[in-house]
Amino acid sequence: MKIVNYLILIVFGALLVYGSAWLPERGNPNEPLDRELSYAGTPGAAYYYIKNAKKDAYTDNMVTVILADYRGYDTLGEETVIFTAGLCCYLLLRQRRVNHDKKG
Amino acid sequence: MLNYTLGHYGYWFTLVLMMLGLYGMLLKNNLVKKLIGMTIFQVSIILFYVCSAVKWGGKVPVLDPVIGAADPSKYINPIQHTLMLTAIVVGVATTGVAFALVISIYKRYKTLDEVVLLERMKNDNDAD
Amino acid sequence: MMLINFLTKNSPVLIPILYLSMGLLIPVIAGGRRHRLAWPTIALVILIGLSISIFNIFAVIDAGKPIHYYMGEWVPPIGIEYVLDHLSAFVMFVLNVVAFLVIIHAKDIVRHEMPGKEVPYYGLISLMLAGFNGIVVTGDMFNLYVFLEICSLAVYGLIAAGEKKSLVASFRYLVMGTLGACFYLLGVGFLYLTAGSLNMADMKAIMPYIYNHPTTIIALAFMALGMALKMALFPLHGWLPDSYTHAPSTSSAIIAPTGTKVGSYVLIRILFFIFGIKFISEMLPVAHIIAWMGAIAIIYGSVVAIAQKELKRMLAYSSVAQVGYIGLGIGLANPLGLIGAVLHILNHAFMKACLFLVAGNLRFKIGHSMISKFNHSIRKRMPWTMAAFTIAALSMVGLPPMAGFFSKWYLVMGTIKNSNWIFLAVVLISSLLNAVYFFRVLEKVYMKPLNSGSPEESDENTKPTEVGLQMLVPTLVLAVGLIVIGLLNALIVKGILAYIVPLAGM
Amino acid sequence: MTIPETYTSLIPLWAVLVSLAAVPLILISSKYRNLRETWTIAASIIKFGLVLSLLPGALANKTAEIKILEVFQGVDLTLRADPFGVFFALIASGLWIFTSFYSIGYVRGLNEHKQTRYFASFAVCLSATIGIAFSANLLTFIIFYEILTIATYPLVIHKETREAIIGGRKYLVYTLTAGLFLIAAAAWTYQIAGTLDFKAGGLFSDGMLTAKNALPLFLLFVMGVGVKAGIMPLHSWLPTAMVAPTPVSALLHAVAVVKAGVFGVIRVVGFVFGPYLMREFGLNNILMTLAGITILVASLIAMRQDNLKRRLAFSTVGHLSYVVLGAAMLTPSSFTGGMMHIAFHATMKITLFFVAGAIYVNLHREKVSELDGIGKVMPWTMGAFTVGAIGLAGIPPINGFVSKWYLGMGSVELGNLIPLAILVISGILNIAYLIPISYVAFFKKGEKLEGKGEAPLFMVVPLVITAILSVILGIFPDLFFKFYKLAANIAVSIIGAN
Amino acid sequence: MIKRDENPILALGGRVISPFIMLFALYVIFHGHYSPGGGFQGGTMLAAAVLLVRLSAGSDMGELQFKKSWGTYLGAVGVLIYFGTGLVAMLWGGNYLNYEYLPLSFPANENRAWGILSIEIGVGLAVMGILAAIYDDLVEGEPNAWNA
Repeated sequence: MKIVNYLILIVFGALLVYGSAWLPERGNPNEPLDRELSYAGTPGAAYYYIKNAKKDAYTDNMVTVILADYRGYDTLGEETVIFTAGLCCYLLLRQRRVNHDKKG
Repeated sequence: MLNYTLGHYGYWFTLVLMMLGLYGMLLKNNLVKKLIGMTIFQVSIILFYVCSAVKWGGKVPVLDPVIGAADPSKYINPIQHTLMLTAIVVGVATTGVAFALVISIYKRYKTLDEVVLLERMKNDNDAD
Repeated sequence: MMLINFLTKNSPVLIPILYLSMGLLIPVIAGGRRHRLAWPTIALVILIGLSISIFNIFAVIDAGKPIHYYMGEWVPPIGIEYVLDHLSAFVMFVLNVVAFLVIIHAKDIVRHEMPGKEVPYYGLISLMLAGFNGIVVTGDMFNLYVFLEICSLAVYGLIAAGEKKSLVASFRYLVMGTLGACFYLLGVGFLYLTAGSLNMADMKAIMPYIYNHPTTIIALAFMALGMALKMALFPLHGWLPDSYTHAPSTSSAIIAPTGTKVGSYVLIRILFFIFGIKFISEMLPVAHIIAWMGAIAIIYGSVVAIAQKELKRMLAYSSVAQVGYIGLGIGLANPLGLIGAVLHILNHAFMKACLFLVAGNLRFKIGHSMISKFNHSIRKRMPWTMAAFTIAALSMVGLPPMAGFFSKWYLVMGTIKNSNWIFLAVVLISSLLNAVYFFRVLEKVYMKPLNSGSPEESDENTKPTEVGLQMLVPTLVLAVGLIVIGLLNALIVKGILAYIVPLAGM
Repeated sequence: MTIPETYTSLIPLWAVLVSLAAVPLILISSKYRNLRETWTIAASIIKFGLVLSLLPGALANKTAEIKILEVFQGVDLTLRADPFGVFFALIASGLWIFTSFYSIGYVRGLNEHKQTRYFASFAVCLSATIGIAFSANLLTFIIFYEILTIATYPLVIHKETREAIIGGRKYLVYTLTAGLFLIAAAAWTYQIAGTLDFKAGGLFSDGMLTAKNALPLFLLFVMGVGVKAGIMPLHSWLPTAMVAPTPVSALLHAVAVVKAGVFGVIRVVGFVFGPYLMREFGLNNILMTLAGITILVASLIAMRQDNLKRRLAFSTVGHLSYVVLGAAMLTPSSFTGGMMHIAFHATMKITLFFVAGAIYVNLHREKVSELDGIGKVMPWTMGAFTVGAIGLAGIPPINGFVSKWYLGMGSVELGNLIPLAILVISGILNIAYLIPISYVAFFKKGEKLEGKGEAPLFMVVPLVITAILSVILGIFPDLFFKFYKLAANIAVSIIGAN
Repeated sequence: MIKRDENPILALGGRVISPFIMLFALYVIFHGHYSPGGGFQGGTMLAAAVLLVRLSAGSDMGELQFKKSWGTYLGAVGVLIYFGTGLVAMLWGGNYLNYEYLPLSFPANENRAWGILSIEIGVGLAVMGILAAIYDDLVEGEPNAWNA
């Protein structure tokens, strides 16, 4: 079993190295993820965000704008994720808290 | 070649981290060590995203009145940061649930070592 | 009228945010000593969700083309979009109808198995459904990851609430599931760095330009791997049997039909709607690999299921086999196979829900579900439950006119169309194996034990002690639904599934 | 013959549904035996009447058809009462009436357990059989075929002894496998031909089949329908399934199930492949060889069986292959003979099974070696047995002679006398393993028979009637059900089609 | 958990520092528009402030600051603020989460700014409440934990 796990590990590493060798260069502003238009001519998201964040949402911090507005639905989703975690702990660990519930 | 190295060394570090995390997940017997491996794996992916956001000479993605928004290449890519804020919280939540499980497992079986755990689970008279 | 306008405008987003908000509200509404309110709330909510999903199906059929919904009116790839096409509407309907029936069934059994835990339990169920529906309807790869995590976390909790061993099972599932989700995220990262977009349709458009790029292949490998983990395709199924066996009856009854199905749905999305059929057959033969894994899973799951002594564990292994059917259908990568796979998503959801509800009834009334302890007194005590079990079992074996036959029929047609005789043989043999392990149970239940001579023995506890109507009706509805689906399958295929094929680019 | 024409009518649907509708009634009234049996009888008589009402249309080559709903793109769940279907449905539903009466006598004579389940499954089996007879395309055929398989299972294991369960498992494995082969064959046919509708003379149009895929497809079909038809390598479930109660063996293993198998063979030969393709690819020789071997080997095995019902079972195997042989010879007379043999063998063999059951109920004897002298106490029963035995041997004036005659003529038409030889030899073998029974029954001295009388009336009357029926049909084969005319029409419609 | 006995310095220090951490957390939340920061960061710091008192001064002291039973409710309220903002936008005729349609009398982009602010507050509350609740659940029933 150990052997299998080691094999999985090695294969995984080989895949990663192979894939990362062809990744776009970091720091080069002309890579596809920073371009104004993608290959297919659709607008590049990052470019658009940097250009229009202030104009759209009257806010300097682009990350905030993306987080809360452009991709706000993701944020709602992971609010729910952490709430789910809370409920899981509630379900797993909490004994009856009737007395607290009376208070709170 | 130098450019290539400069452009990729960040990835390589994250790859090493990923291997470490996966090693912990696959080959450790202790449940908590498994969890540590899991967390390392998640964090390494987060780093992988974030380190791909850099632009040489770019600023943090907060609008600087001096520079203005005319030239996006002056700011580093904000998307990865946003995504990873989400991913961080997801990782935190997963870890929380995992520790809840580990704690209740420990309360029930008084061990965290997988081998011992399997031994003690044999005594359970669950449907099986 | 205004309501109709509101619905037509926002129909795609309504179901996820409904479940999402109710997952938050149930602990507030039913907190403390008001915990009796939890069940009515969740039942009402899922009823609303079900009706909206039916509305969605008709909306899509009317539109005849995918309905796009832009979050915050940011046109993708700037913003996140929801896509309601025939496939997603169909799968959403399946999820909601099964969830509704199971929840109706759940009331007493949850109170009986988890006293005092109803509130977080039903809250988690609502959140899980939010996650499932969000995954199904989203058109954005990262958003999919977020909702994947929502439903995964909820499922870990739901499983861990079960009997003793459920904790360890749930922990294993958590590690494997997180691994799968991380693989998916990594794949998305590679794809994003290569193409610079996160939107599925956008990615489909960009795909020709990055066709030969090695990172694209790696991305596909990682995403498919992650999803195979989530849907428990053969070598990666290790987490499934324990989880389904030790989980509470309601959890396994609601997760077994929906969880793996959502995984396979996402696999369909990735393979056909992001990378496209050309890529997955030329650059990296993912389709072929998945088909083979599915074939092996069918045989393996069925054979192991024969050896099981416990009903729920047997059903879990048969789930592995059934997921294999779906994988096989996807991997065939031809219209018939795809239709067969999607139809099997519906059929298997109904069958497995029905069977797990039967197991729940048995545990509720008899206190165990060990096959070795079954005898014909069970039939005398719970005739209707056993009737439902019989129908579902025959459907699993794939006997007409039950539903199971027709998805199998489509798969057979698909294999023959690819003239792949091995897969044909696998599909045919598997239904024999299913027959073996289901008739093993049926014989025990319907016949008096061989050694006991007189027919009058064991008249202790042979008076009918059938479960209450609230638990009986959903079981029977699912059983009858199997026959109805089987007879109307052509209607379903013509009305909905036929539109999927062109969408998938076949 | 007149031009075939089709008209829509609900009668086939009702004919299928009537016994299905009887099932809930039977289940409800499980407490009151008489009421329960009334439902069975009523259903059987109504069913027979409905089928009979289709006979004139079939004779005038008018086909009643009803499309129920679409189950697959371009394939409807369709019931079509074409002459062949009516022919088969007549036999099945007609003999169900006798069997119902007989069953009542049987189960009450032995006061069997779970009689309700017994009668309910029986009714389902009948509707499945009629469905098979009236199914207009392969998919419908498969659906009813599988339903028949499952509905028969409770009857086979009815005794719930160990051997019953073993037999039931064997039966399930064989028939389910057959169903799977049939499914594969049908799917492949659809891929090739794009349709599944039965068509006299074959549903493949020219050039669809090539030598490459014709043989495997045909073998799939043979394995699919051949199991129920008891073709030799695939027959071994049939004797094992004889643990079932005698009425079940009588109807299902002399009429419904196995005849559904040979019915399927003829459907495949005449309505899927068609004589032309059969000859072109030499498939008929394969089938003929299989059938010939089956006939001879089965008769030889039958001689060595001491259990009466097992002996009859093997004789059934042999006689089923008469039909297959007739289909394989692909000449008008052989087809006619084969189809008539479906009907005539049914009447004769059901008589023999009834007799076996009567002996079992009356004297609790199953072994051939125990039958000495019982003819004196049960004259009617053994008389009927003798009639059936003579008929199976193919001696006039019993109807077995007629069908065998046409088969022989077919082999002459074919210009190939081997089938004729096979028929003659098997006739002799039939004499050898059946006539001695009636001999010892009548002319040997039996022991422990004092005080024993005739079997209950419920059982004697049906078996005498069936025996008389076989005699009448032997003298006037075309008397009231026009079996000969129907068979000839069908044969012409198949062979004459090209 | 390791057995410890009451340590006045720790307890006092924690109780003194905690409010200032909260103050800074609020700054981080509300200033997230103009500088790195925002809901998560602020919410995490709020939770840290709460947990600091829990850890240093014991759970019963923590109860005085932030009741155990509040956590889940606060989390629900926080997420519901977020959810409600989107819902109001939807009911006022926009798509879900389209803050332009919030019933405020500002130009569109300022509307969006206010919407962002409200959901950042919601996120902060949610993170704070849930993290506190998770902590309470994790230490619940620990033999020597400081939850009295």
